[in-house]
Amino acid sequence: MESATIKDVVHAPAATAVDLSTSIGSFHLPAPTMTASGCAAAGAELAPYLDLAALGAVVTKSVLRDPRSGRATPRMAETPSGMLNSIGLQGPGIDSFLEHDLPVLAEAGARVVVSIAGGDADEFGELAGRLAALGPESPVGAIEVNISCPNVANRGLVFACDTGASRAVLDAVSSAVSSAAAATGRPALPVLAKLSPDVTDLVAVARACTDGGATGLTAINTTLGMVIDPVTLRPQLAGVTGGTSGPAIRPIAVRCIWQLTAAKRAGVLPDVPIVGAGGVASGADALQLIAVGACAVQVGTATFADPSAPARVARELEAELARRGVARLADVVGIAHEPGRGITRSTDL
Amino acid sequence: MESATIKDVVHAPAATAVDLSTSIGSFHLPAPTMTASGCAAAGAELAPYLDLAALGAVVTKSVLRDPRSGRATPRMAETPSGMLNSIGLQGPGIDSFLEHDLPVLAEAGARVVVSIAGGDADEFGELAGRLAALGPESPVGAIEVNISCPNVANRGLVFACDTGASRAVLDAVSSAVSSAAAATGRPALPVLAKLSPDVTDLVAVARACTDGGATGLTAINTTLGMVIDPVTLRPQLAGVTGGTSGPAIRPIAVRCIWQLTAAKRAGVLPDVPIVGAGGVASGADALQLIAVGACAVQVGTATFADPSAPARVARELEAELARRGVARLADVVGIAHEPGRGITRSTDL
Amino acid sequence: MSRTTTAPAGVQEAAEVVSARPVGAYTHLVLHAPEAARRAQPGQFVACGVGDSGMLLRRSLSLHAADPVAGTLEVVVAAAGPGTRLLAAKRPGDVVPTTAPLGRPFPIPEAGTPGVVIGGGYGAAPLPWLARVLTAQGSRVVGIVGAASADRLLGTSAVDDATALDGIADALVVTTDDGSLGAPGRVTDALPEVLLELADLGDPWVYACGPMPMLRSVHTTTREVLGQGARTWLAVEESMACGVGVCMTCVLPVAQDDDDGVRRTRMLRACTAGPVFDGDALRWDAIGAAPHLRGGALVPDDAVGAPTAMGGH
Amino acid sequence: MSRTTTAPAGVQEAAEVVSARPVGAYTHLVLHAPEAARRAQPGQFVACGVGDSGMLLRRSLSLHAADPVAGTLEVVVAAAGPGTRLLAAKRPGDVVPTTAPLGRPFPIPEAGTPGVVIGGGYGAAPLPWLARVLTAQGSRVVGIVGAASADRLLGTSAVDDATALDGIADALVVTTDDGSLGAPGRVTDALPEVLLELADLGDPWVYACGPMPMLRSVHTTTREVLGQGARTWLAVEESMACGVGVCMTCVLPVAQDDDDGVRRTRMLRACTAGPVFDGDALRWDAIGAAPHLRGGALVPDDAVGAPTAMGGH
Ligand SMILES: Cc1cc2nc3c(=O)[nH]c(=O)nc-3n(C[C@H](O)[C@H](O)[C@H](O)COP(=O)(O)OP(=O)(O)OC[C@H]3O[C@@H](n4cnc5c(N)ncnc54)[C@H](O)[C@@H]3O)c2cc1C
Ligand SMILES: Cc1cc2nc3c(=O)[nH]c(=O)nc-3n(C[C@H](O)[C@H](O)[C@H](O)COP(=O)(O)OP(=O)(O)OC[C@H]3O[C@@H](n4cnc5c(N)ncnc54)[C@H](O)[C@@H]3O)c2cc1C
Ligand SMILES: Cc1cc2nc3c(=O)[nH]c(=O)nc-3n(C[C@H](O)[C@H](O)[C@H](O)COP(=O)(O)O)c2cc1C
Ligand SMILES: Cc1cc2nc3c(=O)[nH]c(=O)nc-3n(C[C@H](O)[C@H](O)[C@H](O)COP(=O)(O)O)c2cc1C
Ligand code: FES
Ligand code: FES
Repeated sequence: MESATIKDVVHAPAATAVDLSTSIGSFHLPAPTMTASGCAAAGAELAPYLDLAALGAVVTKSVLRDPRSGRATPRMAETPSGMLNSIGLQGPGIDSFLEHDLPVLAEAGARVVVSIAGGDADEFGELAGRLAALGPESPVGAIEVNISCPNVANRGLVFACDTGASRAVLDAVSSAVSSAAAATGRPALPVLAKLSPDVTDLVAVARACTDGGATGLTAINTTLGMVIDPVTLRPQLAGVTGGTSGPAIRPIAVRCIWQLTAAKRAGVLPDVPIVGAGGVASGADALQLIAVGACAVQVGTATFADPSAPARVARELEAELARRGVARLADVVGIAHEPGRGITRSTDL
Repeated sequence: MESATIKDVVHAPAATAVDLSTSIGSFHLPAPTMTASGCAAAGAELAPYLDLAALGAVVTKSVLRDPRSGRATPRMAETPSGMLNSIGLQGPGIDSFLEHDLPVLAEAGARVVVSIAGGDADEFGELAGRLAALGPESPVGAIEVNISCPNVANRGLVFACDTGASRAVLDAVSSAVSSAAAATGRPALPVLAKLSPDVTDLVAVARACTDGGATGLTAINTTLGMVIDPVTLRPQLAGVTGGTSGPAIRPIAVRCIWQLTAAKRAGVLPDVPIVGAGGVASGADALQLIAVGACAVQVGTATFADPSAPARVARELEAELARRGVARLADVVGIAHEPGRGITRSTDL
Repeated sequence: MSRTTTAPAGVQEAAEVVSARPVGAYTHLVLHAPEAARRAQPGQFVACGVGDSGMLLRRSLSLHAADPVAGTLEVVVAAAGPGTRLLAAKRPGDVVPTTAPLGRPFPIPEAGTPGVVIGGGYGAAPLPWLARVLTAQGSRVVGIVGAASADRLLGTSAVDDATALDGIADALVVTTDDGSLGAPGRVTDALPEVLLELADLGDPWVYACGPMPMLRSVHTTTREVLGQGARTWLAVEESMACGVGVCMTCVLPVAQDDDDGVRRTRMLRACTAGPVFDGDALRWDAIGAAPHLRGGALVPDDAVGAPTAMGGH
Repeated sequence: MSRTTTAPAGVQEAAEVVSARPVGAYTHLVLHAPEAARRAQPGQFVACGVGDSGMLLRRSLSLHAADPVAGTLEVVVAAAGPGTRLLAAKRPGDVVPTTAPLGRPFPIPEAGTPGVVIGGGYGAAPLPWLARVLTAQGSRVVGIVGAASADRLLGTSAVDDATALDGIADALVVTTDDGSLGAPGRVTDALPEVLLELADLGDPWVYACGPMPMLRSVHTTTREVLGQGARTWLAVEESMACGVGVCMTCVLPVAQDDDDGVRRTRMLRACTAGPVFDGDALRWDAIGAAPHLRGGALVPDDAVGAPTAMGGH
């Protein structure tokens, strides 16, 4: 019944454009939405549907050292309000990526986060070194480290499930990035560690990553799931299990970002930026992830149904904030943690 | 294009009723579907909508030693293809349960699995002892140990997230059950440990439970999630986080049961029965959980939309099996693990 | 309290939409659910599935009317969120899965007891049926319906004849916050005068449906004006996952005298112990006490099994 | 191969359903999507949202026709699973979110090259449009449509005039597995005779749409009958999450000559490199090779970046 009232949040006349800019360390973004790794291929495929240069950033499919065929098919299964995928990191390898894909993104004026993956810490380090060595004219603004991929040395257990392995990968990446920075005199590329929700203690893994030199966190990657084919009664995916994504996992993403932000506020984690991902399909969804602490948001699975989604979500987010009289995105990052600062309405006489 | 062919599975003429009976140790069930703990209150509430005696079992809301008010409200939030709940184990305590609720279930002819919860191992042990001491005329056929509840001694961390804590709880329960069996000369009540999916290594927790004396496993409890209220931008649930349930988490449940069964087949876990739970709303859903290794299935959230769901799912499951010419439920338990034994259709000329 | 603690159980029916028409800002639906129509009483509700969507849970709607002969239930839906939006868009021929009638109906006083029926917004939906039952047994009934603005009103012929209290209640007062129809102000502004008038005929029973702040205000006003000389029966709208008593999401703190004569507060299920509660039994100190929880209720410290300062839950 | 590797991009439109009518076991839908209608060519497809449901992903449907003047796309939907069931139930006035036209169209040979167009079940949907393009440039075109039984046939006037090849193709053969309409047997039973007849006019181009086993059989039969003296263009139906080339779910193993002249196999996206592939390029040894994966394809050991025996992925 009562209308919304806002306390303590900087007000703007409703018509004023909202300041949606954000940053991840030295990487400044005019808008807070990105594509999600593996949900936009190399990025160029989306150009017919949105302005790549207007996105916060394009996050590439995870790049490996060598070309990779990926897995057999079927690679996907639809699930209630979500899907499973089991692609197996198909890609052309770093050489081809740098030669063919990155120039197209540069040409389009996109800011780029390159996601990297590897079978051991050395491969991660090598890839990071290649990216960090790119010239200042390169569109690469940050590296995202996909630690949710199998560790060859440890029975294929994913790095992200083990604090030691996660730390080793981040150590390798951050030292490669630092050496390149030292060599060139340019600031070091920000390094985002992308976390898996499939762990008992997310904060411990995040801490291992920041201890290893991650300057930011991306949360979350997919959660492990499985579907049985109704005809064969065998796993529907050729890869047996797959990653669950889409709105079905949004409550898990919101919870994970909440936990990480709470740990930062408690001093248990350093105060690094968090990029949110998981089930975002609208501006209202993005606002949930931002309210619990994300300073930018990736749009993954929603892109499959609506290839313009990463751009649309930013527009809708702007409208959500304008409607609430919020002048700057930064004012609502983490607001869910602040009793009394939130946007409240009285519920009783 | 080609019609389904079945290999290696015992055939039955389509019209013959399928043998749906199953057992959990000494506990024999005429039908493989149960209610899920917390989704059927004490059970009697469903009597107007289904025949309690025809269900495999009624699983009670987790019972504690003392009466408990539960949490403030809101206690639920709807999520895409799922929901969050944060009830806080509201209940009248074991005395009232034994005095008022259990006799009603006995009267209705129901088989009962009593779910128990506690703040420390002693409370679990005491509750198990009370139940194990009931006479042979009691409808209680098994105990389900809800280890996904907060451990008072360990900052409220749930037992299920820690192998040591899980084992301690199961030790207390199984020794109480064994003492009662020794005292009465009756067989010991089967003890199901109910697992949380929110762990890095599910098999390790399961193993801790069987080491502690669990004679069966229930998988899965809810997965921790969170929703932000669009108006207040604060957590929508009074309890801040809540458990995610419903079809959204079914891929996670299928994966967890697959992992447990694979571990049994690999000899890493003892060969104990697994009761499946998570997102089952139809017979086809139940069949997925059974194919990966569940010998019985609990129907939780689906009951909220359709209070007859636990009975309906059994009927639909029977039809699914009859359609495939399967004579006995037992023939398809775990079939997804058996290359060549599954029901296949040729996909190519 | 002398009332039984469990509600009569509902029945599940796949109800065909017989008609759907706009009524002010709302949609009036007629559903074919013959068994429920036979059993229903005023104050009960129906849990409706919203159809093929990612929304699993049923939506609870007060019964506006039930016709045992035609086998129909009537409801008035406000398109509040995504689920009620789908329900409000149903067309004749669509099928809505229903469980009904649910909850405990309005208690009916001794013949002749005067009554006030008060509705806020679509909360007026069950009032004409209730008023008819009361007047049929010789009670004088005054209606008060209010809303923020004229388009959110229900229960007056100024909006729609078929759902109006006019001609059923002996008198009807209409209020709007913005004065766009009827008297400017809230339903509780009109209540004292009505209470004083009716008190001459006996201790009135006051029935109210609407948002919790309005129910609180109805209770407070009634007590202020008539002291203990009246009863209030308030139909609450708690967020419900199941509607049939199995999920424990819809609770609110209610004080009741136990068999041992001691008054104790418990978190009771609004779907089975309610939705109609005695206004004196609701723990107003805990309901809506935390603004960030919106309509939520806290657990009073003295409630049975309340969390203790030392650990607890 | 000389064809470009990326498909022309589609456009997103909220398409109103102009008409919906049953055609045999299928539903023929006309969608108002003017920009897509302007751009579309035969062999391309449209990705359709199924509406408010727990199903996020679009469903891919071959374009049966596109009318740039009316601004409409036409499709024929088989209600195979839950999503296509919702699409097949759309009524005029409903809005379907679309992205179209997607994929690479059927390549068109030199004028006069004879053609065979073959459809299995609803796979016949794009053939009349293709046949019209071919005959318009002077090619002789023979159609073959088949299905398990008469009710699953499409493309013959025995089922429906508006979607038929009769009068467009120069000749039409109809087969059903059960003999309920046309010649008993499979489309490939009729193929050798057609190929031999057309070979007199030049090396025929064979176009086929339908389930993978049929496509394989069309390719094998063509090679058996005419050796290398024919080309096959096969429109595959891989399970697609996005349809626009961003998800990598729709891949299948395809061998192509690289710039260095070496033939290499890669897992190519059916949505952007296809859905129409040269039958000689598909790695039939790996497609459908694992029965428990149903239509799935394995990664050939010699594919670029294939998993190695030692670890790998
Ligand atoms: C006993 C009772 C009678 C009611 N009578 C009517 C009526 O006659 N007409 C009418 O328009 N509305 C009525 N309501 C309110 C109606 O149930 C809610 O507006 C509706 O459930 C909200 O669903 P939504 O999809 O619009 O919103 P959402 O916010 O998407 O709902 C999400 C979930 O929360 C639950 N929920 C949210 N708000 C409420 C609420 N106020 N009450 C119960 N559940 C809620 C929903 O059932 C759903 O499970 C009644 C509610 C109750 C409890
Ligand atoms: C290029 C192309 C053209 C097609 N043309 C037609 C047509 O003209 N008429 C027609 O009726 N059908 C056509 N199909 C098949 C149609 O897309 C599938 O039957 C449909 O997607 C299955 O959806 P469902 O909801 O019925 O089944 P579900 O099994 O519920 O589908 C689940 C998911 O898998 C995907 N999927 C499942 N099977 C297929 C499949 N065969 N192809 C692509 N995605 C699949 C769905 O898109 C969805 O994302 C075409 C497919 C492709 C790839
Ligand atoms: C088809 C698909 C492929 C993906 N590939 C990658 C990948 O290569 N690297 C990675 O870090 N995450 C990958 N992801 C995870 C997404 O980037 C994202 O973290 C996850 O899907 C949750 O977001 P969403 O719900 O918006 O999709 C992939 C997801 C999907 C659906
Ligand atoms: C409202 C609600 C209350 C629950 N309470 C309990 C409980 O008391 N004890 C328990 O072990 N599990 C509890 N659960 C978990 C369920 O028993 C079940 O494991 C879970 O919901 C997954 O199954 P579903 O998707 O079929 O609901 C509860 C679930 C819900 C939705
Ligand atoms: S709504 Fe489930 S107990 Fe009341
Ligand atoms: S369907 Fe997504 S890449 Fe082809």
